[in-house]
Amino acid sequence: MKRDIVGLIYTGERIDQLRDLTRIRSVAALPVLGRYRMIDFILSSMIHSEIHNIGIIMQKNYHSLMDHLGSGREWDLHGKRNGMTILPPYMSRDNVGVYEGLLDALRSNIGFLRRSKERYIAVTDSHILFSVQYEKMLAHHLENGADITLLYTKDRSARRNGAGRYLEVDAQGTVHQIECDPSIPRYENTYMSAFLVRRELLIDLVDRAVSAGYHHFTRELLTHILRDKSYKVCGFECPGSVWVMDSVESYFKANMDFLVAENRARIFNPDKPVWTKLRDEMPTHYMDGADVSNSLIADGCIIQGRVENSILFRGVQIKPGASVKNCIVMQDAIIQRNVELAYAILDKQVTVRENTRMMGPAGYPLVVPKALTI
Amino acid sequence: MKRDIVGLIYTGERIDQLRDLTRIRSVAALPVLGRYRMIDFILSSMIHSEIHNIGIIMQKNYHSLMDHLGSGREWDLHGKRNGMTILPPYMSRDNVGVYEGLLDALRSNIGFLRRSKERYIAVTDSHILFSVQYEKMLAHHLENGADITLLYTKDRSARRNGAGRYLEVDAQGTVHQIECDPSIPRYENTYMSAFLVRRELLIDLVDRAVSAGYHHFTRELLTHILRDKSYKVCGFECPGSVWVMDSVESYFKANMDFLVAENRARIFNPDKPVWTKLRDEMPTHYMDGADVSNSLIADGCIIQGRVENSILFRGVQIKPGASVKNCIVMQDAIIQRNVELAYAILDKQVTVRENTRMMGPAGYPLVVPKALTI
Amino acid sequence: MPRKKKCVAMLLAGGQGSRLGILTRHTAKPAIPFGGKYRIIDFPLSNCSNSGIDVVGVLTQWQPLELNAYIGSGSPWDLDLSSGGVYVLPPYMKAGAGEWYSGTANAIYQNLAFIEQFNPDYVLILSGDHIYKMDYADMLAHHIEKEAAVTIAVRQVPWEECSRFGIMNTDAQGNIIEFEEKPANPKSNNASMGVYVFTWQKLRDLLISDEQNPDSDNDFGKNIIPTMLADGERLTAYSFNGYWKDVGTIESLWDANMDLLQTPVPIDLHDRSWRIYARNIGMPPHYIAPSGEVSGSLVTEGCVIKGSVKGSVLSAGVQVEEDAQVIDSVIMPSARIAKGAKVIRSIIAEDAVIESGCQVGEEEGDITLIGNNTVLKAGTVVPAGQQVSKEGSTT
Amino acid sequence: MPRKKKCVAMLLAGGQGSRLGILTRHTAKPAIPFGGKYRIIDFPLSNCSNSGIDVVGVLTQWQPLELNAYIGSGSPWDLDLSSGGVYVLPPYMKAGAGEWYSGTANAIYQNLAFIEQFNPDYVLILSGDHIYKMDYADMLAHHIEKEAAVTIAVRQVPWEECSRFGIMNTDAQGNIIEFEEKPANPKSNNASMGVYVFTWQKLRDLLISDEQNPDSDNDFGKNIIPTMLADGERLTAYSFNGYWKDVGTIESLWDANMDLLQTPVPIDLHDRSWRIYARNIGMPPHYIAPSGEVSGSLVTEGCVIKGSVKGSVLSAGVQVEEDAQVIDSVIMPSARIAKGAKVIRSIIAEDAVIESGCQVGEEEGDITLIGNNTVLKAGTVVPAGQQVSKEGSTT
Repeated sequence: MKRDIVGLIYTGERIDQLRDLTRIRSVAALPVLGRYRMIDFILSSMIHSEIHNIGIIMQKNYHSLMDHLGSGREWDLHGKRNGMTILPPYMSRDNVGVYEGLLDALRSNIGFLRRSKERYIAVTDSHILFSVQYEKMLAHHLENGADITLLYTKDRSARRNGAGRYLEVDAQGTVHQIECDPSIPRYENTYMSAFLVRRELLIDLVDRAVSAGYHHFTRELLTHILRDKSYKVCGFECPGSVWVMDSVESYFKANMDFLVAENRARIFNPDKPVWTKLRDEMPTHYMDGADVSNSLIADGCIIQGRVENSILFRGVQIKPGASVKNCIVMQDAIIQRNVELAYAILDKQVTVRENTRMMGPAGYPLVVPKALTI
Repeated sequence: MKRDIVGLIYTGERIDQLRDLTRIRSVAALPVLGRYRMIDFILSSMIHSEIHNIGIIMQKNYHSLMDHLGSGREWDLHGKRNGMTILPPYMSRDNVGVYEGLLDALRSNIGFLRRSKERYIAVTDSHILFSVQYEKMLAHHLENGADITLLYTKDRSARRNGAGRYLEVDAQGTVHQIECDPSIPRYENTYMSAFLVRRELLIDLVDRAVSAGYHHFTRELLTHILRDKSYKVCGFECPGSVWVMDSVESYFKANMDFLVAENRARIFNPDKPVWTKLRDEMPTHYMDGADVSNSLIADGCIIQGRVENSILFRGVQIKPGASVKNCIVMQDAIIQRNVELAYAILDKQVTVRENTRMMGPAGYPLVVPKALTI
Repeated sequence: MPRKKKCVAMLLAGGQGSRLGILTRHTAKPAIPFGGKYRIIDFPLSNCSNSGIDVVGVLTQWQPLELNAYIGSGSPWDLDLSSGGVYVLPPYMKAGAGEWYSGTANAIYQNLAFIEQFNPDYVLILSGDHIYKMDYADMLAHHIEKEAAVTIAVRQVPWEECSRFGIMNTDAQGNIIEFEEKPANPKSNNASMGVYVFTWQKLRDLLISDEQNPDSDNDFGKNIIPTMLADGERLTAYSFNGYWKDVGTIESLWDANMDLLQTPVPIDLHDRSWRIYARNIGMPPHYIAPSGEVSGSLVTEGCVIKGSVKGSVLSAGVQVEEDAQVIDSVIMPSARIAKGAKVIRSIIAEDAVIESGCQVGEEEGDITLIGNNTVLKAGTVVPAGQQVSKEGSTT
Repeated sequence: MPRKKKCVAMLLAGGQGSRLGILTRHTAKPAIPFGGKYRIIDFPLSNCSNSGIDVVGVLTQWQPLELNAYIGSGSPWDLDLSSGGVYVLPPYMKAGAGEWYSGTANAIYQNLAFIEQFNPDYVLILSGDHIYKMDYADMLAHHIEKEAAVTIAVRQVPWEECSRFGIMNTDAQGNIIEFEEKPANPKSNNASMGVYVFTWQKLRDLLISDEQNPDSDNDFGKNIIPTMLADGERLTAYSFNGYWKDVGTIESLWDANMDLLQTPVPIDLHDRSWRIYARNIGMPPHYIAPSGEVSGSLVTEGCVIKGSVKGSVLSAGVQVEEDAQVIDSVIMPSARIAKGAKVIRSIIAEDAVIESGCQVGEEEGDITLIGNNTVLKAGTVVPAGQQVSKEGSTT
């Protein structure tokens, strides 16, 4: 009940390897797991940690994200005192426009930081799917007398050669080193681009880093702090698995992971629902001829064909004789008769004409951009 | 109850003569009459005409407007089916960025026009304070078999030499001519930059005008239509008075007009409240020594001095011995002891130090920008 | 705060609905799950919202708790408004005394002050036990055009069923000239749907004088409408031809669910121009396991299907385990059908557990019903038409 | 839908509040206007919202209509939530029968099922007739730290007033060792504020057993707390030192309004860190005419002041006409004081009209009260302490 943390979500990441999936939307608005957007998991985690004042920093292509969030009502974030604050770019003359990095974004939105009343702030990117209890992270922060607490994971699936940030954390939980984009990571702790800090301290840090000419929070500011040991930086391990969405391949694999019950149980806790924008769809209709196996199916679909090892978003239609295997099919797609699809990701509102056959190589799925008819 | 009209509010006007008042905000967010912003009157008129789907086109400096509108809850515009849609610039790659005129803005937001379901659309600027019943405007539109109906006023206070648009309207209500920025207007009907049209027709018009290279709705597109008589254009007279906010002087005069009961009655109908963002202020406290005359006072003020012929916004403090005459004092201003002010407009959060004297010439008030201490 | 409204809707959410047996023992009828994602009350509430009627009073005195929680602030139906919205209205104490609602008209009478707050021109009276999509705005326009005192929605029913309904006999202009309650020998087959538009001033006066009549049952069908006919008021009929189904009995509730599986479907819930809204429960998409088999069925969020589902309607969070069979049945939220259990032509209510090897229902005969939170021990056999609740079983 | 909550608040909005005379004849006490912009219930609701408690049940059976309309979807207090919010809970029918709330504990007992929906660890019990600002989260933290079964908020009152209160005698650790209801010879001056935090499982069991005791009044003060003391449960006192004022009588209601005019003010409603929220009525700023004179007063939206106002609290939409005088009075929403009328030491209720030349109240003696919607004919003189309603006058 005690509301001590303000949340801040940065949605300005540019991840070229997500190709057409993020050309028209920010990663935060990337559709995942049949009915969600990436930001739903971050918002829901925050809400379940009693964080009710959340700022969302927008960069470009943020229409779908704004449309998704609406008035914030689905997350009970439409209050006048607390709630969701959309922080779009280009809003005032102080605003620098395109952010080179998180630090720029923080500087442009320093007013939000100042106006908030909470003592602590949790800042996170939006390209990692995870579930954390921020109140536990805060407890850890306080117990360790930390100035800054970084969230990290030991999940090996988050490691990348030549990319990512890795932390050297000692037995006491203190962070000593941060590696940026190493060709082979030395440390087993992958930094999750999320941290917790006293709000006033963050304001100070941003002010000073900007005068030093920095743009990047981790690469420049954090590295600098660790080097001169000016603050106590601790690490908090995110329990369980995390899913990093940094390429079409990792996006595909992450979604497919959720066909396994244990992975669903890691993220979907019946007592802590993941909220998302509603569509008021009716249940999915399995007509005669439907043959579905090992698949996650959202509401509003009409299924007359075969679906295997796949994820169908809301309102997808599978016509008789069609076969969809190892696919992710986003909302309102229409798969006409006798289509055969495998290893494909269909963005929203794609129509696949009768008798079409399309198969990607396993592990390197094809992407069909939004609203295309093929 | 029948909801046939979608509303579209353009807030991109640039009016240099409003000087510092609109440097940091759009005209739509201009504070007026003690507790409102210009857009409140437009939104409330629309709501009382059963228009519940309203798009708001933002241009630059729209932070204060977004902050004011919030989730739309104060106007009951937070629904999932109906409600308020914020249309900020730079949202997608189709977006042209800075709008040269309304036509550009319409083109960039053609998606909103297409997605709406209502048969008619009411489009309006945001720099005129007026009250109209759009359902009557629609009835007039239908009775006259009009393709486009323009809203105009005969209020002489809206006329400007060398500026504005004026309509030649015949006895049947048909518009034949439109004058743009005439040195002396020939016609007595001032066009109010608001019109009603079939939504599908507007989409067509915008599509075609853009291919013709037009940027300006009135000056180019409307003039062209009237010239070649391709559509039936009618006029609908806005009943009563209107207040055009196109300079500091007209802004000042408009506010002062509302010290007259008859003008208040023209805009404030107890059955049709004007909704605005709430501040949850307590009532204004008149302490001993308060001496207030012919003034409009919002809630949350603490008054210990003299106030005459003035308008105080929410949370203003007038300290003992201070005297405020013929002033507009926006929210949270603090007027310290023994200050003497006349003919001044104080923007939000201005502090006037003890013993300061400041007097503008009557009719040409001084403007003190936001958050200044003088 | 309340503002003048053209039309206010009053929904008679009713009494105990005992024809639904153990289903309504702990749940008000309007809160009963329907069609996998909905509750019965979603239909009239969504109809109101889609018709642009934004004040709805829900009159209830039986188990309002779940209904209260379900309606909440009214946001699922866009009815969380400052200038209106949805209000749950149980009876209340006045000047030291209070009384329960004695009849449909009395329920409205007891809430005169509620209605007066909105100073409406018209009042729409609805009942809460039918599945249908209807544009009340169109009915209201009809009422205004006809300058009627009351407009009654009517629907043609099969002649042999007339004796179950209030039958409206009209003249050529559509004016109602006679009303017969459940006639043995009907003169027409226009049945009242229990949906009325009243001119408020007329209704107000009628309710006040009806209340003063000690012989009245204070009921719309029995008292108010006959009085209006006798007084020579203008009563018009508004013909409705769409899908309309009573869900007041176990059989009809099961039937209406099964209707959603027909092709073509008699009531299209995919229709985006007239959505039926429902409160969302925040569950992930449903999962069909490799061993799962689903056909001719509706399945929704949170379900996990490892067995076989045929011709059935499954609500949120239902689990069908390996080798379980669900056939021609309605499974309500979070019920679990354990390994090897077989459910046929049955309704399994919320949170019930059918343990492994149970046999519920039969291919022929009446619908079988397992009540809320009932745990059916492994191997139990429940024959057709039986009802089992956690308190025990009845037939 | 309901979700597990750490703490749920139950607000006893109570019965008729007859000590407020004609003010509560048509209005529930919590809906009575206070301080120009508020209703009494705004204080506990805002306290809940500011304390982060987002489920509030409002238990009422007397005139709930205005309260219902006032609370609406709960949005003024940020309580229009899907996962919680504010619920008005009148008594309801169960299994064919229904009963009114017989006591404070019975009111909670009748809503056990409501509370259980949220599976709370703690329940906060509030009453709806005090003006105060209090952080219930702090009290809850105290309760958790002390591992108490119940924590009772207490406040020191003047010794001579102890006989009007329930007095809590504590040991050095702050544990309550004795409870005296309205003692003639009090041992301490710690009065119970009627604000309790209970560990839910304890309270639940107590309510169930109290209900089975036919001799019990089912009241917290008379039955539940004494039983807990007798059972040796841990009861702790939570000391509150802020402003706290009962507004259960005409005098105290007037008094509490006047408190807002003091310097320094004993309860600061300008405080932005602890706002008191209220439903807004959408009126323009108030207007002071050249002939108007206002000092030592609170004036709010929609007022038009052409006469003289001194030492008074004016609610929204009040009109004071030329040469009218309002002195040391409380004027409730939309009342009109016509030309030349004089109102002194009085409460003028909502929508009342004091016609020209009337004299209401006197400089000395009891507070005079003019009821809702009452029109006082021109020239009427109403002496001190009299109450005039539209139905007639009483003293």
